[in-house]
Amino acid sequence: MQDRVMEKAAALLESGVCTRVLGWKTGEFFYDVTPAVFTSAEEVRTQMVYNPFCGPNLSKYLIAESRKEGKIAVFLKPCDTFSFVQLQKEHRIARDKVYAVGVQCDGMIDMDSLKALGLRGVTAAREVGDNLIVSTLYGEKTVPRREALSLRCRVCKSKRLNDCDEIIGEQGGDLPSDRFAQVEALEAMTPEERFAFWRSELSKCIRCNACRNVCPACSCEKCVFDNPGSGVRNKAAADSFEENLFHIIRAFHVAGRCTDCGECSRVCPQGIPLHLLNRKLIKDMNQLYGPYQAGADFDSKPPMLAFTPEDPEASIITNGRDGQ
Amino acid sequence: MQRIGVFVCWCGSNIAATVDVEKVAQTLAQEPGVVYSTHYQYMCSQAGQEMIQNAIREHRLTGVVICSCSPRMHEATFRKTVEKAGLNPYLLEIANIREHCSWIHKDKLTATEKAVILGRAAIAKVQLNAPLTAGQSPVTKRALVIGGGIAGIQTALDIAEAGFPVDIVEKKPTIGGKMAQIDKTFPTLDCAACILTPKMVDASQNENIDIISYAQVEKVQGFVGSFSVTIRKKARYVDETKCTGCGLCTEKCPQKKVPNEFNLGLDNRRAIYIPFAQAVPKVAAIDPNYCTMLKSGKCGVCAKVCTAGAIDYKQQDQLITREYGAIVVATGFEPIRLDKFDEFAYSQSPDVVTSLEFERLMNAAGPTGGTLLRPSDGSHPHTLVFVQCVGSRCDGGEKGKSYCSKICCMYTAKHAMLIREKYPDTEVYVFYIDVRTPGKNFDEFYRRAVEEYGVHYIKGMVGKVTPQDGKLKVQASDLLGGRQLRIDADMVILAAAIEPDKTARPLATMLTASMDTNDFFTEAHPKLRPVESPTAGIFLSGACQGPKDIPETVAQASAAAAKVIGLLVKDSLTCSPCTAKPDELMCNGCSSCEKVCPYGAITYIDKPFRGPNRTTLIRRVAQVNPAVCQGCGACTVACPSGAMDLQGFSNQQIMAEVDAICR
Amino acid sequence: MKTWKLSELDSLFAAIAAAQKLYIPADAAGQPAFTLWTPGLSMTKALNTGRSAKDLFFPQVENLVNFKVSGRRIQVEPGREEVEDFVIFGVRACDCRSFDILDSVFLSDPVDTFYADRRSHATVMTLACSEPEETCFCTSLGIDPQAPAGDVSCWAMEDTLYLEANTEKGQALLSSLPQLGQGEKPQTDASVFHRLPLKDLDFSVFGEKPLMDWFNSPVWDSLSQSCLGCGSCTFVCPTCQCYDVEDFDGGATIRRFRCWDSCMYSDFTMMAHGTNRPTQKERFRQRFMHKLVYHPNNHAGQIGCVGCGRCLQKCPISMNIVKVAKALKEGKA
Amino acid sequence: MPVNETFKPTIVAFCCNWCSYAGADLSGTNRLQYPANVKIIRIPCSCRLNPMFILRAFQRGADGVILCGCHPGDCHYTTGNYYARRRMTLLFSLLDYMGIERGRTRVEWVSAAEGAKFAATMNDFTETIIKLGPNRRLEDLRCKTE
Amino acid sequence: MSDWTQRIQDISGVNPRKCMKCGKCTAACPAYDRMEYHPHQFVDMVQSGRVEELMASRGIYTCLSCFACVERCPRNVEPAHIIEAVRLAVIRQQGGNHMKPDQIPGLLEEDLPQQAITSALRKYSKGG
Repeated sequence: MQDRVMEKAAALLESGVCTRVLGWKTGEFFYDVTPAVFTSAEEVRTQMVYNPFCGPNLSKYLIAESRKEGKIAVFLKPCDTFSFVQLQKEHRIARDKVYAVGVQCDGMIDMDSLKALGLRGVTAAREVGDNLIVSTLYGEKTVPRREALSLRCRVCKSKRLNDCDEIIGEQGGDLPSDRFAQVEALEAMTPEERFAFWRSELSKCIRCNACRNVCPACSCEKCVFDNPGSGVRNKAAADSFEENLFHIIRAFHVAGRCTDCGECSRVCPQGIPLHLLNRKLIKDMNQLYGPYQAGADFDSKPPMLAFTPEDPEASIITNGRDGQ
Repeated sequence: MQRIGVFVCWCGSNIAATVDVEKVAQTLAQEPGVVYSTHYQYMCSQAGQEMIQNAIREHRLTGVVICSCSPRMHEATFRKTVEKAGLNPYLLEIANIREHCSWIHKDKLTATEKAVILGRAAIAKVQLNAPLTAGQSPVTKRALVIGGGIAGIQTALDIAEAGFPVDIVEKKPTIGGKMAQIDKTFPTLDCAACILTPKMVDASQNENIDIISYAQVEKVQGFVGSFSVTIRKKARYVDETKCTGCGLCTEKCPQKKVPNEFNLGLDNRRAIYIPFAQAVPKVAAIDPNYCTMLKSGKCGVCAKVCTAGAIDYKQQDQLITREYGAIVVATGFEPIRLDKFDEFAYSQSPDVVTSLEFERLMNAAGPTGGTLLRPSDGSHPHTLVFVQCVGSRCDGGEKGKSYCSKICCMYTAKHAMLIREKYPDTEVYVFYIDVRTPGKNFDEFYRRAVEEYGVHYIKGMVGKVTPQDGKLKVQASDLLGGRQLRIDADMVILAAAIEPDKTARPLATMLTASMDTNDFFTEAHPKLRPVESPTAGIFLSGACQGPKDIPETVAQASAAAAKVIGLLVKDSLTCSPCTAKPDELMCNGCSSCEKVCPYGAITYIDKPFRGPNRTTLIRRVAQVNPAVCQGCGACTVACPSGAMDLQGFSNQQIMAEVDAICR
Repeated sequence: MKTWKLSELDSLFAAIAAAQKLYIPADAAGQPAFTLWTPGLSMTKALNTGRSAKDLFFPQVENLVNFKVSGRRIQVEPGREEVEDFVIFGVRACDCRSFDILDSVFLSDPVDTFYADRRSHATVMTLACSEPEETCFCTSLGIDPQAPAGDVSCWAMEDTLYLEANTEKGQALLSSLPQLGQGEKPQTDASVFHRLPLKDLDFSVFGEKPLMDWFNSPVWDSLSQSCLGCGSCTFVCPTCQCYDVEDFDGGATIRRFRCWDSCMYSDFTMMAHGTNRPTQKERFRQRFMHKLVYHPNNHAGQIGCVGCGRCLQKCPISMNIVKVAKALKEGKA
Repeated sequence: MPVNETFKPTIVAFCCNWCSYAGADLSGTNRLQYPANVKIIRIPCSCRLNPMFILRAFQRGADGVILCGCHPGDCHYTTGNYYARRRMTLLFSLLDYMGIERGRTRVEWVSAAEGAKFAATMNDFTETIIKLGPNRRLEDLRCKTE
Repeated sequence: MSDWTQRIQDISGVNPRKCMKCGKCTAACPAYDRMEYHPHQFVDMVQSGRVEELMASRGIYTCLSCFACVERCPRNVEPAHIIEAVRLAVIRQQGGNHMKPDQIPGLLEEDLPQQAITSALRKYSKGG
């Protein structure tokens, strides 16, 4: 796949289909890939990389890149294409300035998963069949590939490549996914347990804004939390309330727009499972207002911007769904 | 720094009995920004208002808080008061310490404490109030009436009479609508054509009225006072300016087998036709679905016989775009399709007809020349059965319409009477569930049908109609008599429910006018604003808003016209300044706000902004039209970036109130 | 050398905590962090904490002064928290070096009394490394991870913790623990440190060329192009020391506090006219120029980085000081 | 949980201008009593209520927040309360998910004619909040008066 | 509301109050002549609590369950379901079963559709 992606990138530049290519660049190690724009086939051949560590979702970069002169080609994994479509729905990307190449994805591997397997000082990894052979400072170790998958990829919702001009590999479809299992587990807890869970998680927040800045749905010109005029601006959570406030409002602002790409949890330096907030709202919206997947198409109306006269009342929450 | 004045009203003893007004005034005087605080017996009195005005001048107040009754009571009064003293009327806030405090609490201490907090919230809000100026938007002095039935004609005539130009858009080749198809009208039994056609002629001759027939609205832009409407005028293949309406072509056209829609398919017309003799405009039209010339290029008879040279086979659809200040919807109704009512054998026997078909069968200009003949064999019918509520008053959904169609009881009485009058040898049965006759002279009319004309009114329904041996076997129940009836009828006439015209739904979308679940247009208020749509500048006339008979339709048509005239006489409209306002620097152009706006007040433009390092960025940003925005605030919450705010109820203002209350 | 049985670390912690507060690196909701020791709390298995040890001297949010409001009266009250003596155990050599860098900023004139207060009340117990991560490069910055500084240096070897006091404060702490044993520390094995992939980074080049050469390097454009502008690197960095001073109006009390700021933020040092670093390129450049060039220029060649590797692990797009330093040196990204 | 007799909760009621604020006025006109803890903030429509305002109220010391608007189908602006209903349902669900007590927030539709319902609602809501006790899970200690 | 009315409602799932007394059910009923009470009257009697009279009537057994009334009713009142419920109420009140499963083999005939037997069993035996 690596070769096909790089060949395609070089060919697109050489044939003049695009003037720039947005992809991933090699790093110090095999895993620390950085999103980058390449302008020549030469650059592509020497620096571009496509491997199972290319987790970062490139869609959001297109907001700025599609405003520039010339056409940019971009490589998108299935989950990235949902963000790509959603951003177009919000008029944030100029589609005619983008050449989208969808890349079949078998799930991305992530260092957090390797570390969770107890691996330390990881210096290299290669895929052999269904296994991953990992070299570390302390010797070589073989782990099953599926155990090295990033958490979000283990509950992948769809392998479908949306709105691509071209596809490398095979087009996929929606998958049965038990991505709401964790949400359900939390729902099954008592309010006290849930409160304790979220306090312990959110109290880790350092308000680095990585979740917000990486989020394709958080594409505001200026976030309300950065805007002194909004009345809620704050730079650091000076009280536990502000830890809650930031994450509640953020979840709410992306409700119906979040494609569940999982970038927020991937980038959190403090390991907070932020996707569980967004997924809760996705689950609620699906249940209360009918199935909806942000970024799956261009026509459907986001549930927060729609209604039916028969919608359930808020009392189903405040009175308790289970009649508590 | 703000200079705020606080005025606490006693409202006689209404407030003062439970709230220590003096203490409230004293406590609020300590609030930051307050430079003057006082109390008085009746703030709304002449003396009280003068007190406020003097304080504004003497203390150079920048904001006024009045602690008194509900703002719903006197906000307008006090706004005028402060405006007269030179203060912007929107620099006023009212703390409701009567309805929300003194009247609901008995304990003076508690009530006083609460009054102070409510006052504090108002002070906190007024600190952030900005002077607002009501905007003005110009009014295009021309109205559009969509639909050329009696409702549309009446509305247009009334508007035109008042001196304003008005266009009627009619989808058929002639105006006239359903009323043109009706024979006689209840409760007077005068001829429908005799009262309608003069109005049609009036409309065509009125200098202020432009009839755009055979046309449909294609696009609506703009807002109250300045709509821009694109109308598609369909090709009729006849030059309207040349055609004299002589009708020669319609006699010579060799294509004779075209179902005549004016007679509901009970007879045929030619491929080139004039819908009926009194059509306005009296201009022929070619039906492209049947014209041999248009379909195969062979024929051209009509062009040969036309002495005026009006035939133009190459005519194209024409798009007309015009500006209007107001739009009246008069799209009317249609009888429902009866395919779901097999039991009445409508699709099995030509002798089972709808009431509207029956109108044509009784009409002197109809297919039978006004002689009542059975459609199947042209014989004279002796026994006629009327069935009421066919598809009306059902349980909704599959069964039929949930509403009462309102007009059927009366027109059925009319039909029954007309038959009995003209053909005394007939037996006429009317099967009814209820007979509903509220209306001037309506019940008297119905009673005449029973008492003078001997119509058999039977409480009960028809269960089944079976065509057999040239008769219609009607099985029905007489509930009051407690017997099952089996009648061998010659004709069965069904009072089909009526529903809004099919074109209404897409039109409502274009107009951003709301509809109910039955596709009737919703009125702005069911009682107090029955002829206006909630969308400003859109008015409702006739059955598009709900089932109506002719007198009601005409009344509503004139009412809508009066509303339109009231709008068009203004040179400009004053809009409430409490509207949404986007901060372009924050706006992402994501369209969330636009999607929740019930008024279509939000549009987007691409606008250049200064980027970093002397660059220019083109960004899509929201624009709110203050003339259309009604200030609900739905957009402000839909906006994730907080770019959209509501003037007069801004985020900061509401949060300041929250802070003050929770402090 | 003093000794303690590793299997009985708990009782050592208890002994220290009997006299003063003790912070140890422990897992909190799955994330290793310096945590106030309470009975039962055990050390993390991770090499280092997610956030650095600087938090204990320079917390993310710190109250400075309070204004009490009643009606139109405002009363100013100090908002400073009383600092008591405390001990930090398990500081790695890299983080320990970061204190020197922070000291050079906060303790030079004018002295930051809030920081100084905490520093003076703290006893730092470091812990030598034996199992580095691939992202570690402190050795490139002249730090010996097997011989950490601090008031007390510790080594965990086999079943024993070896402790050595380096300062009077350290001495005082150890002598307050009469239960300590005595023993000889075995030889440490440095072989793994020689295998570290980033052991040969060269930071000396940044002193060799004029400042403006680095500033005007063509590599900044491509290095910064994918930076998200988040503050992860600055907030996990043990040497980042920028803060902002803000007011919070809580109704009855207005609090003036300082909180960490990040030069990566678009509103960093925002002024009435706007910001003087209008794009992410300038902000990105500022951060790395500060670490690699400005700080050493102002502080006798001391590089503003300790090689802890946190930014390598935490950056959402894997851009970090190692990549920047290499690219600058090579003159191409 | 024992009911705290001395606990005087702060309750913020956001009322839409057209129905519920008028309903509250009517309840005053009819001299129907409800606790003084309830303070009303007038907003043009229930759809104006930003979730931020609710959180703000809790931050500043509210123990309960209630939104009142026109009955579904009766919105002065035709559709506002439908949006408000979805927003509040999801917000309340999220708060519940985070362990905040369910009863602290509520939506109630009160028409301009339902003065009695307004008073009854406020009485009932206040009672619920008193039972729940002071808001501890969404408080901001900096806003507490010592 | 009388107990009987409620019980019939519960069994049939039909709300007789939806009836607008149009009589279309009766007009459509093929068994009219053999009935003492007619479909619209069933509905009315249930609504007004005259269920016992209805239960005592033979007319309820002349209903063919042809469902013409259900089909024709504009209000979805479903008189046939009401009648069915009254018949069930009679059976339940008597306590006995008019038909038992062991009778079935004897009833099996080639000409008789099995469905009729199943339906009869359901109708004439006391439900669980």
